[in-house]
Amino acid sequence: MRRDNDVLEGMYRLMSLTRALDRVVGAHDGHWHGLEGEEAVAAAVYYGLREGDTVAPHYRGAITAALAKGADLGRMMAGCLGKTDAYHLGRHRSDVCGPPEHGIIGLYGGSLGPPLGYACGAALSHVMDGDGDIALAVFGDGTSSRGDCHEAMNMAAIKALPVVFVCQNNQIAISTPAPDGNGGPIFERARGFGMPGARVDGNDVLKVRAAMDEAIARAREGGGPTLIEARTYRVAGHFVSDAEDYRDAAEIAAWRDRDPVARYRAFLIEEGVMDAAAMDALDAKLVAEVDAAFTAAQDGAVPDPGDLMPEDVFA
Amino acid sequence: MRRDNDVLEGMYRLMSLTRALDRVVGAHDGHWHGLEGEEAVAAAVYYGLREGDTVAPHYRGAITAALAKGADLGRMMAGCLGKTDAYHLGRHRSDVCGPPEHGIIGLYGGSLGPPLGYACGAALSHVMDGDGDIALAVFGDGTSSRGDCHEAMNMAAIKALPVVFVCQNNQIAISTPAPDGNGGPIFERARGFGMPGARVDGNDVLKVRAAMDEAIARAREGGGPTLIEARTYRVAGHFVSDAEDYRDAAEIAAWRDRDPVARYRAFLIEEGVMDAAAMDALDAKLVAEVDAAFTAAQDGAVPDPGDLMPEDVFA
Amino acid sequence: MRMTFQQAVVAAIEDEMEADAGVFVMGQDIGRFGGPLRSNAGLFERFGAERVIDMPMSEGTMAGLAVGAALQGKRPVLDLMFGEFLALVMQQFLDAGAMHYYSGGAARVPFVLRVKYGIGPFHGHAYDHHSWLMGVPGVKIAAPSTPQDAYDTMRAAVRDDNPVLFLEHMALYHAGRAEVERRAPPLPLGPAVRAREGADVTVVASALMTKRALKAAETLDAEGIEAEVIDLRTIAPWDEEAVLASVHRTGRVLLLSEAISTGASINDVAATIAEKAFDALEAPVARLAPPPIPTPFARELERAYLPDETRIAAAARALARWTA
Amino acid sequence: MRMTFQQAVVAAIEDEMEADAGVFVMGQDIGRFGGPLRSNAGLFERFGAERVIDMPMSEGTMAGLAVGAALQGKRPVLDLMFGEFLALVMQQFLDAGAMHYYSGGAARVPFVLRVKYGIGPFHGHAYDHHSWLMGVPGVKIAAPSTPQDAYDTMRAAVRDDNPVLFLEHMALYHAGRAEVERRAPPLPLGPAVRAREGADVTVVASALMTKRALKAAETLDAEGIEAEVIDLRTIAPWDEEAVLASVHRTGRVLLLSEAISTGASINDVAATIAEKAFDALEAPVARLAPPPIPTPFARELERAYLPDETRIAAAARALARWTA
Ligand SMILES: Cc1ncc(C[n+]2csc(CCOP(=O)(O)OP(=O)(O)O)c2C)c(N)n1
Ligand SMILES: Cc1ncc(C[n+]2csc(CCOP(=O)(O)OP(=O)(O)O)c2C)c(N)n1
Ligand SMILES: [Mg+2]
Ligand SMILES: [Mg+2]
Repeated sequence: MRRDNDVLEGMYRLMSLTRALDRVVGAHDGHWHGLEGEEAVAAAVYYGLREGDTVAPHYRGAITAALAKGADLGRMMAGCLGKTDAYHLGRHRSDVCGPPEHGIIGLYGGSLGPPLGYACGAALSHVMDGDGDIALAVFGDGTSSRGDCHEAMNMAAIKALPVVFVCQNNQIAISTPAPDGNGGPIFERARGFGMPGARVDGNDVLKVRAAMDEAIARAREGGGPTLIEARTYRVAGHFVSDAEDYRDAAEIAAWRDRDPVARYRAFLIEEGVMDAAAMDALDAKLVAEVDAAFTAAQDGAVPDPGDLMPEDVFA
Repeated sequence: MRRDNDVLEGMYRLMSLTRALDRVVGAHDGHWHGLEGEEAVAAAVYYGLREGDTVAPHYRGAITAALAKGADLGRMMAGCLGKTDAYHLGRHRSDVCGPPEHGIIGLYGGSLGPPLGYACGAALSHVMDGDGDIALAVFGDGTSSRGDCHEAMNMAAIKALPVVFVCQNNQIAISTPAPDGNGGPIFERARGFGMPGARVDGNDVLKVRAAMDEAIARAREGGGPTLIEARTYRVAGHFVSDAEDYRDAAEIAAWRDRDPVARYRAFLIEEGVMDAAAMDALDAKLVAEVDAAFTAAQDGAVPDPGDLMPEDVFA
Repeated sequence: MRMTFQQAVVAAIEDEMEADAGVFVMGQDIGRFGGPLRSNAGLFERFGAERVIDMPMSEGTMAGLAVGAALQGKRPVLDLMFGEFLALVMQQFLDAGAMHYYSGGAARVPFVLRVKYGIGPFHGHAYDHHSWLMGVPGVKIAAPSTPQDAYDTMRAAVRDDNPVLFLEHMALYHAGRAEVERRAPPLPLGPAVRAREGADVTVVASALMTKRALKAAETLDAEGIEAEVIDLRTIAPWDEEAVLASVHRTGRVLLLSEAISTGASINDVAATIAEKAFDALEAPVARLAPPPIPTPFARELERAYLPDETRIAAAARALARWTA
Repeated sequence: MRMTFQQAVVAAIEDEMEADAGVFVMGQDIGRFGGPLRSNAGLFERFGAERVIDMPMSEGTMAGLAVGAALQGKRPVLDLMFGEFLALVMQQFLDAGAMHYYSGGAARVPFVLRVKYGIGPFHGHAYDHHSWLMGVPGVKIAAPSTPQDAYDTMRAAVRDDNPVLFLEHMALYHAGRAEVERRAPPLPLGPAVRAREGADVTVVASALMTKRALKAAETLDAEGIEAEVIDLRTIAPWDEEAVLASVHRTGRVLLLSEAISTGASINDVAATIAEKAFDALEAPVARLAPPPIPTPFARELERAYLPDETRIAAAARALARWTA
């Protein structure tokens, strides 16, 4: 990858922001799906998209995607708490569903899988408009067992749609180890659909970014879809209140030692892009920002029963 | 393949029977989905199964599968016409749905795809019973674009289920050429699910049979599933009354010249297994049998309105 | 111009494609093949492969693709082939129906899903599952009964900013021509029409059932029973005002369904009448629907299964004569 | 023994697994993890990986696998996690429901599909789509309201030779213990119970709505209004006799639903009452259900969305006092 300090710093900011979200929201919500250990994937995948690009993010990391696409932090926090200031007005949750006005296609139901099809549709629309924009479809190793996932990849390949498929393979789905959910290597499926596929080290933000750059360029130039499998590890539980009695503590510890944030920090220091103090300051600033936004959201107005408004159901 | 004249003759009989069905039923039913050009796949795949084996056949060729598994010709013909003598009592159609009492899992709805999952369930049951029986799941190139297809293969691979998946790739789905339905080579998908996959010449009954023998043996021995893609060609229209203005006549003619029945006849003569006269006699006998069965079915009793019997819906 | 129902549907789509470059059609075998039962005949020749897009057999993703394109401002019209394939796209419909509301109004999903259904000459794929969508907020269901209505309703459906299920009955599809005026939609989705006026009994119907109800009404007319036929046209949201007004006029109501009664969309109509027009009712709310069995295959069973003119007339007659 | 609803369901499955080697359970995260909300707690430790089978995220194929195994004589119990995933297995249910009838009786599909649903402490995946299956012939739907009922109904469901959707309400799941007798099923699926007797108004409910109806009935009792609560237990096929008998006793009926009313399973009950108990009705058939919006997220909206004791009591009160 051509060295570009803006990109390098931007990705660090997104990693740090993601970690701040985990810390702040996770402390308040037992149902928060943390991203600890997977920050490199989120940062590399969602950083630097064009305004017109469309993203159907994986639910784990969906807020990072929304913020990377320009969504307002305060309104996203309000959306975690079901407040009226939220994009969704408290009707729906922002932790899995970002604002469509920022090109995010969220989970509108609880089923994982269908958003991959929505990403294909957005991509087709971009082709029709000839705007060079692309669609991103991100999903977990568990989600990759859904038929939606295969149909969407096959569809994108046949129609040469500008979609970048990213499997955020954190090696587990709730308690199911990836090998119990997938018969073979996920990136190998690309071949069966006739598209390029690659596996990258998901704990190395630069490797993920390099793969993304290549895939995005191909998509923008009309070269069709790509599948990137970013192999990482879910260091946290499935959600905050997960008892996690199904996993080996030693394995978790080993992966905690491979922390992608620490690894990237070392790289940035070594390359002289940012120094430790600057990064610490940024970290602290982001935690403070997220904290302030979350606190403000907590104090925000709650919907009142009269706000059910069935008259809003139809456009 | 070890030469076994019973098998060779049995497969010829099934091919000839399939062609006889096409001729007789096709002459009466504009909605009949013919198998012309694909007889080698049906004969090789459905011949010689054990009584306990379960088959979820492709809809095109489903009667061949049922007859190969011991279903009664007369009742199958009655089922094409909705007569009371049918296994289904006229409630459902036998051209796409064989009798469960012979281990056939048919199409109970009109959607292609779900039967692959049913085959997995039958296979799991065979494993639980330790009976060494297997399940066969056969589907078209078009059907292979359904998510069901992928989910089922992945599931069978993960659970090492004794399922043989056969893609009866006749290179078209109604009017859609296979490359417009599948982004990559279908057999290559096996790799992504971690199972063996192979493509064979579907117009060569012996090649298909050899692949089946290997796959079936592996399944019976606990070696898990296999995907076989048998490449053939739909010489006939999608159904009898198909106007077929979407295909090149020269292409059809070229494939008609590669007729699998003629090719197999030449082989059997050359090898001295059967002579032309014997095969002609068998052909004539089978046409006469099917014709007689069909005529008898036409004369059979029709359900009367009192036969709707909602009390039969629950077991 | 005289057109069949099928031609009227295609003409409406053609006129909307002409009027709005964002409208495109997609589905299996809709290109050169023209669509099953000629459901898209001529569109490929006229608009080409970029706006008449052939699809692989991936129903969920087809529907998903339509939703994704609609979110970007396009107006996809997806021919799903047959109504029974609704079972394969329910999640996409749930999501699509929720998007506008959940997003606080930011998302719009102008997407028409076409399905052929019903017992008819095609003799297959008759299943009618539209009633499932009655439980899905944000989705509209249209079920026209005549060529003109098919034309008008399809144009309104394409212009609607919500996901719309558009039902095309296979027994109406090629069943004769009628005069069709190629006009801008005179009505949005929603309003019912009084297909026939009558003072004695109200019959609520849609699609093929409307046609049969009108025939039954002629029979009854000869007997001195005046049946009023309300053609719903839009099944969701259905026209409560028109139905209740008719029940207030007649005091007696028969609801027709091609889906089995236990889960039928007309049950909401029945329940609403029993709730809101109770005072006006002079007789039980009557339903006529197939028995609770899977759609049967034999022609004889099909005939016994579906409400026909004779049974509709009998039910309406009994209702008109009903006394406590 | 005192058990929660969740424990009672697991105990019933455990006892059926003990009694019949053909019974097995499957689903995502049901092994060592114990199932979401502990829905299978202890089964893996007791029966091992061969009869407690963890599944990948492939809902359609999971359901398909269950159907295929059931056809071979096994009795699979599939934990689908959440009711909203019904959208992903509708085709399998359609097929399963048709198999016995279509095959002339040769096929049987003894398959239990478990789903958690409902607004409750879990605060997610609340969607309630069971009503869709009212239109699918051959399928049963069970919705118990107490731990004992959950135990009895689950055992009956496992023994039933038909596909059964088994609803587990998340607001009842861990909501206190009650005495549960581990007994052979006293009733097959089907019969309703009169959870409370009363002469003035009938309230038809199931699951959480039964619990709330019983509380509302206490409030009304203090006001001198006697509400009779019919707990359906089985939603399909529902107990027509019990409901009509109650309506004949009271002349007034309120139907409760957690699904929006337009497509709700209670609509068949409402329509049947308006049809078959018309003479007995002294007031409109009343329904209480959420407004037609997607299930909302904010706790305040959730509370406003679902019928609660206050609104149930108000609706029953208005009905009891209704005069033409
Ligand atoms: C279709 C569907 N099935 C099951 C679930 C329940 N569920 C929620 S998260 C999850 C695990 C997802 O695993 P993966 O895709 O690997 O994402 P991860 O949680 O590891 O980030 C499951 C099974 C769901 N939401 N949707
Ligand atoms: C899920 C589903 N989608 C569409 C159809 C309509 N349909 C019936 S046959 C057919 C073509 C099937 O193609 P293929 O699987 O290649 O089988 P072939 O007809 O070539 O034998 C289609 C699309 C269907 N029956 N089920
Ligand atoms: Mg994962
Ligand atoms: Mg084919």
